[in-house]
Amino acid sequence: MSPGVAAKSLADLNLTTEEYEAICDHLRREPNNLELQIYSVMWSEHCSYKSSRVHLRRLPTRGERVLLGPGENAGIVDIGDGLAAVFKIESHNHPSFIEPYQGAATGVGGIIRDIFTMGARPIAILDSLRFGPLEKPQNRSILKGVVSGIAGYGNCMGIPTTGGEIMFDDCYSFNPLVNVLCVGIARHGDIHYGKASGIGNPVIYVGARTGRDGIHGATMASAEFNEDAQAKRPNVQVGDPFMEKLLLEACLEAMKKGLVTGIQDMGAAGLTCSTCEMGARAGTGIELQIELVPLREEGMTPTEIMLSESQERMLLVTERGREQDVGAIFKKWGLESSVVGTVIADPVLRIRNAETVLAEIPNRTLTDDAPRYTRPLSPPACAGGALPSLPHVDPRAALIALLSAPPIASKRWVYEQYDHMVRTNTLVLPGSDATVLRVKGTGRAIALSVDGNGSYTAAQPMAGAMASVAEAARNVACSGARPIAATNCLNFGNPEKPEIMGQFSDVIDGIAEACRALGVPITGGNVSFYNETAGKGIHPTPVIGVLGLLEDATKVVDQWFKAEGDVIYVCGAGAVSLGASEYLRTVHGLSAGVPAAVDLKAEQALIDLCVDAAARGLVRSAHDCSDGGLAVALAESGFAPGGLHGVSVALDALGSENGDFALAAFGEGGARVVASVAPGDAAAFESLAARVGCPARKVGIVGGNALQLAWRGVRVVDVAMAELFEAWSGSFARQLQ
Amino acid sequence: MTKHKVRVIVTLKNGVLDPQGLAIKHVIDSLGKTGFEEVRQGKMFDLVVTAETSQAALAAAQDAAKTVLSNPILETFVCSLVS
Amino acid sequence: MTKHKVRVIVTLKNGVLDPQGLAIKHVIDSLGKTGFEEVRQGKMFDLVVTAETSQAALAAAQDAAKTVLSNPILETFVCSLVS
Amino acid sequence: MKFGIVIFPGSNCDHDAYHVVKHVLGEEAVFLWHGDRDLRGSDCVILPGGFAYGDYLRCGALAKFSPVMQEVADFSAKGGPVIGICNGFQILLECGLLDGAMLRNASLRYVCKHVYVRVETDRTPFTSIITPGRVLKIPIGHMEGNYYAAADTVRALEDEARIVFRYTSPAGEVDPAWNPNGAMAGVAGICNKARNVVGMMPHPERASEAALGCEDGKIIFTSVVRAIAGSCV
Ligand SMILES: Nc1ncnc2c1ncn2[C@@H]1O[C@H](COP(=O)(O)OP(=O)(O)O)[C@@H](O)[C@H]1O
Ligand SMILES: [Mg+2]
Repeated sequence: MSPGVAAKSLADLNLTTEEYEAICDHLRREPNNLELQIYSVMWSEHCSYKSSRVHLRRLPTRGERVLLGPGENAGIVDIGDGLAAVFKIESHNHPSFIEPYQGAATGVGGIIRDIFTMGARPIAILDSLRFGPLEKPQNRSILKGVVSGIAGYGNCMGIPTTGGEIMFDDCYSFNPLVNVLCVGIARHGDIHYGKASGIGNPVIYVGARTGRDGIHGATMASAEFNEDAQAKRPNVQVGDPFMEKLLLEACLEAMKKGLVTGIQDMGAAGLTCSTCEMGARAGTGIELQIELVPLREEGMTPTEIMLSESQERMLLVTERGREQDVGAIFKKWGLESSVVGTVIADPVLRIRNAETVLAEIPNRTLTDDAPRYTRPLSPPACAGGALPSLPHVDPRAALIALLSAPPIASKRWVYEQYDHMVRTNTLVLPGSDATVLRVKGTGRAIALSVDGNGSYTAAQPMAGAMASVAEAARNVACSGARPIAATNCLNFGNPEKPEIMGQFSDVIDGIAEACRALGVPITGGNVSFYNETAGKGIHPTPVIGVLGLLEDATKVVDQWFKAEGDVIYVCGAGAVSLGASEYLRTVHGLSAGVPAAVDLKAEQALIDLCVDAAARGLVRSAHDCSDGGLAVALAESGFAPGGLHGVSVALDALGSENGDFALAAFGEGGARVVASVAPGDAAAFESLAARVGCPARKVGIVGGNALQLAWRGVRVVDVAMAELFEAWSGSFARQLQ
Repeated sequence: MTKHKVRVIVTLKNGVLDPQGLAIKHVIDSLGKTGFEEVRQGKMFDLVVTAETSQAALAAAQDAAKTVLSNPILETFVCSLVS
Repeated sequence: MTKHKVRVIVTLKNGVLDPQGLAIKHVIDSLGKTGFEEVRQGKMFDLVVTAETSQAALAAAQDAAKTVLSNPILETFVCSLVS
Repeated sequence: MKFGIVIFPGSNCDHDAYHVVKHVLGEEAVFLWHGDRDLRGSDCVILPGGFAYGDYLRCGALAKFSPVMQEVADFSAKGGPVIGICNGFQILLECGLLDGAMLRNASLRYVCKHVYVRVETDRTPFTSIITPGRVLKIPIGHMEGNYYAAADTVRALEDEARIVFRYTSPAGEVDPAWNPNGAMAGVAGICNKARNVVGMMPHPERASEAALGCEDGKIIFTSVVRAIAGSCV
């Protein structure tokens, strides 16, 4: 090692001595400072996936509808009529802890760019959030900042935020999670890739000027936080959704006019990442004239320019001679565009200042050939342990407590801050299991849901991961859409700890198995490690987004009961458990036990039933049972936007002979859906259920003003729907005051 | 105890992007008004504070500016007494 | 031609409700900070203007403040040269 | 008839308005670029919702300087029907084509939801076929919809029946509990003295198709089609 590069400065760059030696091997010389900095960001966990890549390979990524799997900016699936859905989920956890508003806002901005980079028009956003308990003022202010940041950015862009989820646990107090999914629609022929093709073609920089924001953001996302997290604050990026809106319109217009050969946004590691990746993907190189990069601040060094994570910037390649045409489109939208480099035959990233070469790096050594580690892993200890015997609680009080618990209570306070109707495609407004968006110009619709359950995954990583895939797919199926593909965001602690890698590996296996069984290949995703502050980590939290296709948009189903006298069925099978349940946590203050095993065969049969029954118009509503179990699902089905519907249900009909009432009413797990069916369709519905091999038990009827649950012939719960609704609907806002 | 008026000016730190300022400058330029080199937007708060002395009022305002009115990650502030 | 710095302060007219100011006062109160009688929020713009004289720069700023930066229905403004 | 829909940088309900005019009503629709001084022969101009110029400075404040707004002003001065929806309403206020200003919602939060508005007058092209008193369910989506005007302005609006829409309960009662943003006098929409320029915060284009759960907004577009057809005969 050169005397100039002390071990200390390597540590500051998050590089090991071995990695430094590998860099020297790649370059066949010692790197200069700029080169070393470039390696440092590109080999950071965030950019290189060095700890996760060996595991991610186990995920299923192929399927008949998959047009493009992981590797590009987003995944692409065929949705018929020559159209494709382009979608992906991303995390912005660390920045959102440091500055909740801007962190969340720029997270939204980043994932939107990933979608329109591919030539797709973004049509919806979903957000999956994790916070510490609302009792702590700091958690409340993080939540408020994050929600208004998402709203501030998405609303201004005119992209509706139509769904999401929010869960709470103390492990997220110093490490909130902000995962955002964006989906767009493109014609097959209009899809664009991040490739620098065509030797001699100009490389054009568009969008905001480069400032000192977010330098080393990727490195920050690749290390644990400690008390001096505050000291890292100068890294904070500020989002400009107005600029991004212009960029979106201008880029789509340039693509439509055939002016774009390759295009990529500047996300983590900014200009560095986009220049080396675009070259590496095309087998070419890029020569960048650093003095041509538009700057916002004076006196920026080449390193600062290369590492800046200023937002709202894109890099594109056009054919030689079309620079003016590109410039004219961006000018029309009030944006600057500057030629900053050229595509070259040498497979390198070459950075020059006028005639001087400042850096020259074989680009694949920054991307595909970056280090990958098979980190030591230890099998996760089964955290949950056995369930203690639980004291008796008043079932009515338990139900009310559950309905007002933050994870279950209505999220209206949140989604009313999001414009969820712009673009006029939202067929099912937020509040139901899945969001459903029509695809204008076709008779179809797509449905999406994001789900994850850190408590389950902490207790049993593999089963927890499978449950998340199953829940997301089930939510989508409830709307009548057939699940066709998935994306995933894997939020974990420090991968250098064997127990964390053990969790990670198990979670991958769980996702892989469930995705395979349910026919939803993974088309993309994101890994966020180092979600630890002062050595304390979060629950392993995989978040799964599933996308479904509804062939006939007029057949869409939502979760709300529609009419008095409709027959209520509990459909599906599979074990139910109080382990790691919301009931245990909210009512008994315990986190113990393990979640129910996931029966993927039963899940598939249930999906078939939901989708087929919707297609035939046999179901009036379908709502999956998840947090809080069957009793909560029944109540939620009754909270219809047009007015409350009571229900009267006998839980014994479920055949849970050897359990007790709490298990039947509040147990979680199992492939279960509450469906309501018009009396005249009951016979047809039952025979369809028999045909697809999915149990469907008639448990009661819709009607009255109360929720009534009977158990062994006794009416155990009888409470006015209005009272339940009050507990559920106002709770979130009350707790945030 | 008397009432004192304190003005708090909150500005973005140097180097922090000011999208609003940029958009406003752009419009001023496009109206043909020349000479505007830079526009940066900040916030202003007028506080009426009851305190024994003007110095105490200023100190109270400074405290509010630090804890409530500004975001130390992005902004800095200055407080001054107004007669 | 030299560069001059002008600060524009835009305030809500008396009598115009200031929901943000009220909410901020509420937060300050709820933190147990006492003595805050009133909080009103305004806007501040720092302009860098190139002009022959500082008076010309001030006039240019005044013009921008009147036509662009403030809304006469709600707001009034004051411009001042900053050294 | 031909609707012209203005695109400002940052408009984002432009395509939604276009969709309703063209595909739901079956009328002709053209986009009008903010930088052009050309209304392309439009019979009615729509200033759509969104965040023109990012809503930076104040909502609508920067959009008023767009060249197209001079044309819109001339068109309206000649009696041409103009409707500003949400951000479009804010722009009309900033331009002075309508009276008043917008403050931030009383909740200080952006709010997107369905609200109820009572139609107060049929003496505008956009309400020409609606019986006054009828309650429409239409969504809103804004951060600054808290209508403000000096007391004498509000009095004039009342006296001249220039409040076109007012937030009410589903039964049509004025009730602060059903006012989503704190707007003075429950104002959800107003018109100018000549009654041909209307601004409204709710989004009728989001409530014009059964598939979206609500069609109450469509009658606002149908009204102007009828009004123009009538004035041509
Ligand atoms: N952060 C959020 N953003 C937008 N919508 C949300 C958010 N959190 C919850 N919702 C909406 O509230 C409803 C209930 O959410 P949740 O209880 O997580 O549903 P489920 O248990 O069926 O997954 C869903 O329609 C969901 O999309
Ligand atoms: Mg659900």
